[in-house]
Amino acid sequence: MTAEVLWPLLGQATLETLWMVLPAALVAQLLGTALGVLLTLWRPGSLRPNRAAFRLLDAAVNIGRSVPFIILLVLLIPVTRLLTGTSIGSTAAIVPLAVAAIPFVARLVDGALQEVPAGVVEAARAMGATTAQTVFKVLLPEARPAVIHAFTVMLVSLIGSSAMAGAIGGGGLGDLAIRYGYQRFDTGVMVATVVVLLLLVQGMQWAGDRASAWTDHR
Amino acid sequence: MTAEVLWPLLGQATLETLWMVLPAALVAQLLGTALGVLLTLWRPGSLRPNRAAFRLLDAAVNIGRSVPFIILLVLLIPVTRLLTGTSIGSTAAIVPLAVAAIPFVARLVDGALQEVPAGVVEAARAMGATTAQTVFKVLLPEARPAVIHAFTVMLVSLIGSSAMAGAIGGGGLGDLAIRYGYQRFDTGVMVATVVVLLLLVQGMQWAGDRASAWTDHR
Amino acid sequence: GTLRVGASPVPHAEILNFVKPLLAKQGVTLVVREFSDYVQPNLALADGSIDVNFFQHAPYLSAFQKDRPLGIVAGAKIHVEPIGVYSRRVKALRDLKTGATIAIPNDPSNSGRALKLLERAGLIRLKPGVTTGATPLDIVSNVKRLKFRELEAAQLPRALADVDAAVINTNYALDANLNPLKDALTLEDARSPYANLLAVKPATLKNPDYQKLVKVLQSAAVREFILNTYKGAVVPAF
Amino acid sequence: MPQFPPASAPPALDFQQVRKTYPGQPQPALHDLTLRVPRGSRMGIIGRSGAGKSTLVRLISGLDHADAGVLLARGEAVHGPQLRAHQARTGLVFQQFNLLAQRTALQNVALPLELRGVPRARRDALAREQLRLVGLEALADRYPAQLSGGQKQRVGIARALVTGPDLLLADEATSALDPETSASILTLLLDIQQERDLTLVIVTHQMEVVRAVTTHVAVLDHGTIVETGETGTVLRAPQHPVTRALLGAHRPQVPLADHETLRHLTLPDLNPDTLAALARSGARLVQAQAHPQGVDVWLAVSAHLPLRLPGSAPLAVGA
Amino acid sequence: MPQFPPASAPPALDFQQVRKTYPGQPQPALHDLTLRVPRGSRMGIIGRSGAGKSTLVRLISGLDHADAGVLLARGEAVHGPQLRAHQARTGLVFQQFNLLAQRTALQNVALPLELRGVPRARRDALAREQLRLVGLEALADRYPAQLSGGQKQRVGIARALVTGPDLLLADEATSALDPETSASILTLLLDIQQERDLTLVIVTHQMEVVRAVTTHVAVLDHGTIVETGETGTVLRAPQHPVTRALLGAHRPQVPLADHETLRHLTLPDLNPDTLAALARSGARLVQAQAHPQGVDVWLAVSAHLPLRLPGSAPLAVGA
Ligand SMILES: Nc1ncnc2c1ncn2[C@@H]1O[C@H](COP(=O)(O)OP(=O)(O)OP(=O)(O)O)[C@@H](O)[C@H]1O
Ligand SMILES: Nc1ncnc2c1ncn2[C@@H]1O[C@H](COP(=O)(O)OP(=O)(O)OP(=O)(O)O)[C@@H](O)[C@H]1O
Ligand code: MET
Ligand SMILES: [Mg+2]
Ligand SMILES: [Mg+2]
Repeated sequence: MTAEVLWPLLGQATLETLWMVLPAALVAQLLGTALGVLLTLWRPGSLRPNRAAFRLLDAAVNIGRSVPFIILLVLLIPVTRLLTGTSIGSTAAIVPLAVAAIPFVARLVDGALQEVPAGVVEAARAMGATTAQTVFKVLLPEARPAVIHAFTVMLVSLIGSSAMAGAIGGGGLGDLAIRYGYQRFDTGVMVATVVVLLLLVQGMQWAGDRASAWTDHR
Repeated sequence: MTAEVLWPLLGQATLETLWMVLPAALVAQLLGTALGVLLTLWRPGSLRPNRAAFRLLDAAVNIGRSVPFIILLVLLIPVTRLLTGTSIGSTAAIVPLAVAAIPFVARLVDGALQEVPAGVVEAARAMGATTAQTVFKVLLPEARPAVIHAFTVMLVSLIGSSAMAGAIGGGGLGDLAIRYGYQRFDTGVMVATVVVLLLLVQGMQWAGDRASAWTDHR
Repeated sequence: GTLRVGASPVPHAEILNFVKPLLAKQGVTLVVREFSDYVQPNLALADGSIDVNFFQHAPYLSAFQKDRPLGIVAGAKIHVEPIGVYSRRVKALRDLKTGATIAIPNDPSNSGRALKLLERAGLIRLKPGVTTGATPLDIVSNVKRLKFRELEAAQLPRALADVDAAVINTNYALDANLNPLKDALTLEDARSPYANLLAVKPATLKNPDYQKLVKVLQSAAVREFILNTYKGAVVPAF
Repeated sequence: MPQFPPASAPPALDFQQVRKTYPGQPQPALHDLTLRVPRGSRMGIIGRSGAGKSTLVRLISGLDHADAGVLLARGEAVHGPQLRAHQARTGLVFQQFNLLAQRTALQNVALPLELRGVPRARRDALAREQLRLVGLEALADRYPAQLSGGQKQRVGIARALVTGPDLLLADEATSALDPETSASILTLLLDIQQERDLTLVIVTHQMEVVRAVTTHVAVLDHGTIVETGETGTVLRAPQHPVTRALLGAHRPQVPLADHETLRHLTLPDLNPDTLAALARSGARLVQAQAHPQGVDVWLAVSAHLPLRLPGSAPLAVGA
Repeated sequence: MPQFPPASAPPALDFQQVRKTYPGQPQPALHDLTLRVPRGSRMGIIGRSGAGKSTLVRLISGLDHADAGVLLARGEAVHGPQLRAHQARTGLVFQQFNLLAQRTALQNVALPLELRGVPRARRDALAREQLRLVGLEALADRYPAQLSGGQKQRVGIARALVTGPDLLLADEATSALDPETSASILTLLLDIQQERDLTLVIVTHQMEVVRAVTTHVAVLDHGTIVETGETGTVLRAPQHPVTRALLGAHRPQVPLADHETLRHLTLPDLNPDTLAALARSGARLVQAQAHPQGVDVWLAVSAHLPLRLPGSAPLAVGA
């Protein structure tokens, strides 16, 4: 493939990837953090132990993580259509990508929150903080560097998953690499695409690491 | 599909999944932890700051995480053939699965190590601990619950990725769900497979959480 | 008017992009949507996200309709992508040893198609009545006790070194620098039932825009485009 | 065990037969613990390392639950629906500070106000003022990792005081402070207590602090109160061996002549008359410590000299 | 600034014009710091909260580097290839303990031995013995989260002592301990020092500890040494206002009559003669504290009474 054809293709695929991944990441981070917080709160021996609720949520998160992405994609079609008006294209891909990332974020955030020293949570409790205040004023802010790290990990993983959005015509860099590099044996396109992917990932990882370090005052 | 056909298929697929995922997970955990430790050690301002080495490793990890799995699979064929004698089948799938998981583990372990309180690392340094001793006697043991959590997250993610090993005839549960449930609309097989996947994931998550909690003495 | 067509990237989308300007002159705007999957384009067609899809052949469509009746019908046939058997270890199919391993595609359309080809070559016999969509489970006679490995179609050329023979779609064979005419041990013939077609909902058949699309796709210009571009890996079916 | 006279208002704190066992431990950390802290008193809790002092504080602040017995704060139970209101009126200085690492000193001190919904400008002003009182005005925007041990401890004190609690629990709140800073913090506490109706519970191993600040003292040992009473009474005539040991650790480390032994007594005063009598007795004075209830005196006496002092009844001789 | 006489062997520690500024801080935490710690001495470091004491300890233990100046331990630089050997011979008790949360008390104490490759059985035996010496034998298998503040501190002390260092840095190592336990730990340190050639650097804000334990004292203020010398000399005649303030914070908190003022002096002894003289002077004695170098005395004197005591030259009046 010649450069004149390749460049616009790469440009468009990059936009598609960003268009799919960034909104999905934001949504997943919000909802995944919420679920991660609930996992932490409900875990036996934690702030608001609730064995039944914990088991249910834990299982739900596991279901989310067990279903292969392509199947999730099909199962979600009604939801996707409801939310985006269509079941195909980059915009539609946002929904399954976000849904797949939510349980992943939930696990990572749950892990991050468990690293917050027990003493500061006790300090908040002794001040009479409500559970919501403990979460928003203490747990999440104190875990901020780890939560940002989790966000970065998820964002990069989403870029990986977004390659599969080609199945519903989502396009994007991963799909480009698969279509040309894998299916059509066009090593040039593959290498070019992987290089762009790498630059993207490198940039995101760098920004994530910086944000995590800058906001860490320990 | 009738139950008599389904059961053996499910049984075999489960074995294939375990056969692919478990060795890959072990290898990835070992090598990924090693890389995660190096990331932590070489990071500017850390124990053995080395900007050049850090950048190189950071980029390598990012490359590993940028390349779509299916392309990694192709790129690794020579290595896979070298290690397993063939490029197809469940055994061959272990290699790309492990390689894909290594940078993932590296990121998670890097994150986990950064949560170890600076004070205990200083305690080791003040005792004259070598870097290796600091890593093996202090950093890793103190981060143990978080590292186990990372292992669990990776293991479950690997089960997800292993669905794509169907591309090289690796089989497994994910591939079964995709081929029968997704491509042939056999909802029965799909549901059965996803249930088995869920049980597997549930079991692994449970074991991981237990191991993490049991070994945590904070 | 506007016609939204879902298509596989190669060759379908490329052919569609070739006719796009021709249709524009007739007042039809063609919107091409590429899918790298064989399930979604039918679902998208059924739910009205697209008006036409162009990626499958008749046996696939009928199998799909049987599994998942969506009220999709076959429209015009456009081209065939013949499939063939390749090997690095033997020069002819009869040289295959007992217990040899044959790699075949793992998707529902191509796996049955590959088995059919092997049946026609006399290597195996399939359950009577099974036409398309056959799986290795449908093999009733396998004298050489051949072993089958189902791989993703695009993976087959890459795995050629690890198996005794592989059934490979021509497009992948070409892209992997195999020459179907020289290297294939056997190749589907031109009368293949596996012609790729336009699929639509019944009402669309009477849509004048659709009819214009069919007319252009089955034109001499397209025939020439296909022959020149794909050099035998894709054969016009009109 | 001496009990304080019942006041008309309920006591600030009332422990009745409280027991607390940590999970997996064979011995309870607290048991048979009965104690009243009168409103407006300054209760010192002393005891050996591991006696259960911090555990006691944890129970009062609602961070842990008693396994048995009753614990009332201001007449109400320290759990259930009243807990949060109790906590909102209680300030707690942790032995290990427990500052939020991702908040500046100012933001740490402002946190309890933030939890009460005090608007930003006001809570910053209050927190800044409180930091000023503990001498950390200039370090308001530092993060805990950038503070020295004593500075962290003072942030913890400011955080406990900023909401104007009526009950302050201070778990070794001046242990990381130099004597000068420590004295100024204690003066601050006393000033605050003078201004409003504040009950102080001070866990400390600094006997000077007990003497200088507390009105009452309770001695914990192996999880139970072995002695309690007004500070003067307890210090003047400690009954329990542990109390004597804790106070007697102040036994001066001085070289003695062979014929000398060290004796401890408490005198009302060391005015010229008493000094003259001491001089006549032939004893050497090695340590004296005045406190509101009198003067603790350590003498080196020749074993063969009889010791008679004006106004000293049979001598209370320590350790 | 007084300097100790040069010994034949290099001093245990030698600071020359050391400066250390924390990143992003306008003021250095230490500057112009010159100090010698003679081998085998017991150096007390005192200073107000935030003066730079822990920073000094961090530099000695090689956890931070000086920005300028020279820091020698046993005559060798504290960085580069010698650093590890220096650290292996140096014990450090952290102000905030820094125990490993995932190791038991025993495993924490055994860690430095483990780093030296001492075989399992031997290091466990040594660690257990060390725990016994700090009174924690029974808690060997507890994790730090299951220990009280003072228990954690003692694990930290045991960990610093277990390798038999020839230099021990103790950063407020007894601050979380009750007086009795504290005294027994200090006795332990003195015993160890008697047995072998150990140099002690003790950061403390407990003036009793300075008095009872140290041979030398250095006073840090705002990052620099403002006074240093033998403990007796400094305590008897503190020169710098900060030293006086730190010592004078022991100024007794007693009610005074209107005409009275509090005066501080140090006497060689309070024998019957001195007591009689005091009695004659008409002063009231409110505090006296004997130490190896004499007795610190606080008197309440009537402003209009002239104060003359035998053997007291012009009075060194504190605060
Ligand atoms: N989480 C825990 N699990 C088990 N035992 C504990 C726990 N916390 C404290 N203990 C034990 O309970 C006893 C009382 O501890 P506490 O912290 O109340 O002592 P303390 O009087 O505050 O001591 P210190 O003066 O050393 O701070 C100690 O023996 C301690 O080892
Ligand atoms: N990491 C840091 N970043 C910035 N400033 C710091 C840092 N650590 C300490 N400081 C500052 O340096 C000064 C000296 O701190 P240091 O910890 O040495 O005091 P200290 O004498 O040990 O006090 P304390 O008796 O309270 O423990 C203090 O003003 C402190 O705020
Ligand atoms: N283009 C494919 C072929 O001709 C069609 C497969 S049917 C989904 O092989
Ligand atoms: Mg305590
Ligand atoms: Mg300090």
